[in-house]
Amino acid sequence: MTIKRGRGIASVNYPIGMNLGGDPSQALVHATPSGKFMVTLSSIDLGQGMKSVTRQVAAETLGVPIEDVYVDTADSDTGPHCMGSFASRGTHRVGNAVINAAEEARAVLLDAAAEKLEVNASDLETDGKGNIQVKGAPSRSISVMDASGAAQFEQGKTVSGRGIFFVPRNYPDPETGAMQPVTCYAHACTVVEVEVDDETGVVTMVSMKSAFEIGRAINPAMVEQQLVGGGWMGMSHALYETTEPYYPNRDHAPVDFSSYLMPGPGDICPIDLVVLERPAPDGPYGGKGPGEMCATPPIPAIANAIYDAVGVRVDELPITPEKVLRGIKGMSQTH
Amino acid sequence: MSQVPIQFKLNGQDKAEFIDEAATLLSVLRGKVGITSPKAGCEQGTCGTCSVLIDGELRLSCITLAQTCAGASIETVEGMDTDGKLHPLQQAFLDRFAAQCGFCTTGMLMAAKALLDKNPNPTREEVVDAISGNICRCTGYEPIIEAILDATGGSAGSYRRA
Amino acid sequence: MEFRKDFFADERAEGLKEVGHIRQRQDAVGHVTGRTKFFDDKKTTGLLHLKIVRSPHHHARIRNISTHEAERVPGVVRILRAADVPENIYTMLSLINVGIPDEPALAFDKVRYKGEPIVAVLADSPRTAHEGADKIRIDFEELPAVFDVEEALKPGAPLVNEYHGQNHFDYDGYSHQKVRLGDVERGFQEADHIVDERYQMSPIEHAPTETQGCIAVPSDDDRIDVYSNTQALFFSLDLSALILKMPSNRLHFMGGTVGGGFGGKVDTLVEPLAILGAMMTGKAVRHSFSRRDEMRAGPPRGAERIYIKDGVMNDGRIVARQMRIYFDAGAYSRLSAYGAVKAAAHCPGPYTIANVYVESYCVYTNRTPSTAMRGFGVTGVDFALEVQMDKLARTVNIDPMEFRLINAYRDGDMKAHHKRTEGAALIECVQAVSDLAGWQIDPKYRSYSSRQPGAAPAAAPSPASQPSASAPPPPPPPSSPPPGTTAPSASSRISSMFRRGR
Amino acid sequence: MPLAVKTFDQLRDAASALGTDAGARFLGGGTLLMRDINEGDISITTLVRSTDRAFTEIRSSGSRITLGAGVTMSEVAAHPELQYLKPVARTVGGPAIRNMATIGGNLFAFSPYGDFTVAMLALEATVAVQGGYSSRDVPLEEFLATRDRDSKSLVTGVTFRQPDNPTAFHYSKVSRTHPKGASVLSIAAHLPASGNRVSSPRIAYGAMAPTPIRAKAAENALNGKSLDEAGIADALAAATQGCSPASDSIASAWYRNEVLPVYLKRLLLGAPN
Repeated sequence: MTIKRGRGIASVNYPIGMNLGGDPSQALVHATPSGKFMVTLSSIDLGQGMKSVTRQVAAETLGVPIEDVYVDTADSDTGPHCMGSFASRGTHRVGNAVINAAEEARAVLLDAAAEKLEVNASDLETDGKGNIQVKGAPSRSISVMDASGAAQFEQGKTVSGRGIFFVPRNYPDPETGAMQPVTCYAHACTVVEVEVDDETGVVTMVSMKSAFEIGRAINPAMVEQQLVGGGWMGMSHALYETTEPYYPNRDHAPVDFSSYLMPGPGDICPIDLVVLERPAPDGPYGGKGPGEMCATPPIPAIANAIYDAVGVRVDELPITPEKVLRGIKGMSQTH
Repeated sequence: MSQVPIQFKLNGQDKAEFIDEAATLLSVLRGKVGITSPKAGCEQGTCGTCSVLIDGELRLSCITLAQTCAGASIETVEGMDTDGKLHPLQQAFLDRFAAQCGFCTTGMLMAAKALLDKNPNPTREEVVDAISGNICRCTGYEPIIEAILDATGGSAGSYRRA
Repeated sequence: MEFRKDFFADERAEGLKEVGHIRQRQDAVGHVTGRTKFFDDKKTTGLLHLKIVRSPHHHARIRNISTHEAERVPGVVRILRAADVPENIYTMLSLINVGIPDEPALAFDKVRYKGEPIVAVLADSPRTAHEGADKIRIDFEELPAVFDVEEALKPGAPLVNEYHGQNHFDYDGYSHQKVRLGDVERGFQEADHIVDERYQMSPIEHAPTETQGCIAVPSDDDRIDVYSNTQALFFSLDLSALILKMPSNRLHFMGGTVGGGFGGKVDTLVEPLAILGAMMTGKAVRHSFSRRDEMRAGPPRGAERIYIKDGVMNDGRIVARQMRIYFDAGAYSRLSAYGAVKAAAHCPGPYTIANVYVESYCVYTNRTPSTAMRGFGVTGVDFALEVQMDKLARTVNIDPMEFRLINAYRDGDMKAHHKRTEGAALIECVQAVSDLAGWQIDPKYRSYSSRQPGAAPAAAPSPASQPSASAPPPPPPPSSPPPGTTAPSASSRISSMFRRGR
Repeated sequence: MPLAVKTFDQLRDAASALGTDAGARFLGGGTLLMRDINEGDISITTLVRSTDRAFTEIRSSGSRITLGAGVTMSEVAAHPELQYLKPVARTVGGPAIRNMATIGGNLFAFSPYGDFTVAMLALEATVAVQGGYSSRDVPLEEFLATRDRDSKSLVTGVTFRQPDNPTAFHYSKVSRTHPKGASVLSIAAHLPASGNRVSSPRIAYGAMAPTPIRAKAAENALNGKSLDEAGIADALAAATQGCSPASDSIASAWYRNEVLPVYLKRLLLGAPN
């Protein structure tokens, strides 16, 4: 038996938002009389952190601490339209809609504060801690709570805002394919190391090292959640997963988590990550969205690492021990 | 379906219910008692989202006949925090960002608690084994493993990402 | 995880107070205490359970459906058939005007895949629903089936979907979406080597730990409340209203807290029948995929077959790339017609190649209809492309990492879909990984930048292509102020960043 | 019709109830049966269970030991006399499944499951079967050959002679996923030594046939040989004789046949340790 080691690389980009655009998302923001903010959406949190990313973006734009903002989402009676959580569009589309709405609400808030402080609203700034102050003279300030209360109980203003973000739909030229798929791309490069057992074809992950350019990491911990989980899913896709083990034949299909194979906690490898930020001009604070992209580069990188280890090309996913072993034995890949 | 009486302890409190004689523990907890932390992820015994502790042992409530739990002490995540203070495992899951969609989280916590209640200082390998019946599709497992090791106060055998 | 702040530092505003900082998730405490409410955690009384009777055949004509025996099973409340669905034939992307109605909510004249829904049984318990389903009698006449995308496109192949009249989606009169840049044949003639390969991606399962499901409840304002784990709230609401031919404001959808999706919960497969059942019975109806349903009848990520033929020079430049992509949609379009265009738009990857020729097909077969999944339209293409890149690098004996840097796209480069590259950062990602993994590259590649013109030639324009691409303009200068100037305040800086270029 | 539950103090009464009710199934750990019910198997109309203590007891007498059919994998793994079986019990599911899955249920698990039964086969266990009010002991091999035809009998326990030297027992399970996973294949071997030769070895496979099987050709080829490259060569050559593995989502028949000798070799050469 020989355990052979190999390394492989892949580099990719990823389009942000629905292909060809035409996928709006909206947001509403309003303040309570005591200066706390609600963001109302119909976007979906399926674990990627929609509620939390939009909360953070709203707090930044409003200029208040994150504790003063909550996101209420996905009640069709109250939340304005969102196209949905897919196509790496959440951070980009919904984040922008939230910025729009929060800017509008902030403008009312600053107007109210300006009236109380008897200055121009353009001379005011928020300190991010719940206060509005005169630029260069922080002692002249009013709390967000007092400004919001004044707006609603003294000035008769609604401290609220509406936002929408929309990339207009475009259509590909049927002859040339000329089109505008998206407005920005994220980027990634992954290097993996594997070990291959040359008697059984079994592939063991040794390491995964990746760089991701994602515009702006709105919340680094949540970015890391995506990148680590996506790395695992990429490895799973490369080596394990199929609903049709004998494709295109439909027999022997898995029906549960024992027969549908995904790597367990004993199959994982260290994942090292580097994040680069080249802000997207139209991204919320430059943000793009790493959630889908990160599951992709491990797949070809693993395939390339296996070739590097044992000289076998498996061009059909998943790369099972059987396919590797057939390659080692110089046999064809078909069943 | 005929009804049978059953008494058991749920998170330290006595419970008495009339249940369908063939009901699963999962359906009794969710439908009868209003305990929703155990989830019906597969109802096949292959995903671990319905995990609970019965007399301190990790079990899958979706394939447990409820009436076999007569007289037993059942623990769910609802009973983990005390007086508003999170259990160290819950806190570690927060600190390590070990939950994404949250659907597997409660089962993972039960599996982890079953381990730590008996083995307060597990190795990484023991942690990996303890959660091996619980599927997570979001995290890649590493944050969960690290959270459980953190809750022990040690980090034996752990590798850390840069 | 570490940040490489040295890259693109002059394009970024720093000093943000919330963005860029680690903050606990709003939903995290709910997740670790079990308080998070998923759709199935909604307390309901008098709940009915919906069980689908599915096709046991890959392709068959339905001769007769008998529900009489099932209706007499104690506990069975109502049986739904195709005739009960007001607008039974629909297509998932009708809301964005992609495709034609091609799929029944409940099959009636024929079935086109194993697992296709035919009848829905509503009963007072899961067991009685199963008992009712067991008593449904359906006579089938089996038809020849086709499972392979290329077989399906051959003359004489069994016709999968009569609504299309052919086994492929129609793109403006073509069997596929085209992308054309330059002259790929001329590129092949110039090339030192040709590498022509075939790649196959398997269908896979989204496998969220929470299966697709919903509960529809008649509400106190004479509407239907729908607790759903859809990934797209209004998409599912509007599609349900369309299928049920009802005003959309009679539906009240609530969701947003979903136990994983990965694309599979975009397809609105449970809500319409649950709502219909709730309207017809006046009772709450739960319609949730079993795990077996999720694995077999629920849509997978589709299989893709991809052919790539490349022309490469000894110095490592790729001069021509021809790709043929087959998306296996299964029996119905769902989102695949869109996905095939997205795949075409993604070609030829993040590289600058002067001559590109792409054909991307959406093909119907007698398989479970496929749908979007994490990386839809991209993952399969990138698998094929990046393995191909490795083969090319080895063909010309250049280090695979350096090979990517040679061909990486840069700002201003013409893409195959006739738009200039903006915001490229592939080179920097490769450089960062070189550092991280200790993978040595020649020092000259260290000076490469996405913001400087590269050695790769501009695309030779084909007569039809525009705009003219004979000489790419220099990339725009960095639009941020040079280091050392006073940065504007965070909020104003962000506004300008947001509005730039609009 | 609704699902009923009948509970009996005595195993023989439970067995009798099974024999008279076509829709009755015996509920042990529930890992197979409760799943079938959840998935809509309406042919099951009665769950029969027993609170008989004999069902969950481990009794040893001299070198022989009897495991009640209701003994769980976790109980085997924790039992001081059964530490050589701990590695086997620990490969059955995750911790929750091991707390529920029973010895008896494992005898009925369909391929590629049933790894504990592979170990029992290598130890030449007998199965106590209660049919109505009569009970009999059946060699495990015979039981496996007929189990699918006899759904009305109740397995009450398994009995086997414990190895004189527990280190002579070896087990290897190959799975695609770790630490939990269904078998590509599993191998259990009892390799008693006589001097530096193997004497009357017993080898059993899981997932290499519709039920766990004994590898008799390999056993014969190994008998009297030493556990080194030369000594095991004939056994490896005969390793797949009698195998008829299935192709499933875990592995193909081709792959199982191809790697069985590889893993058998690794097990046998690791054996002296």
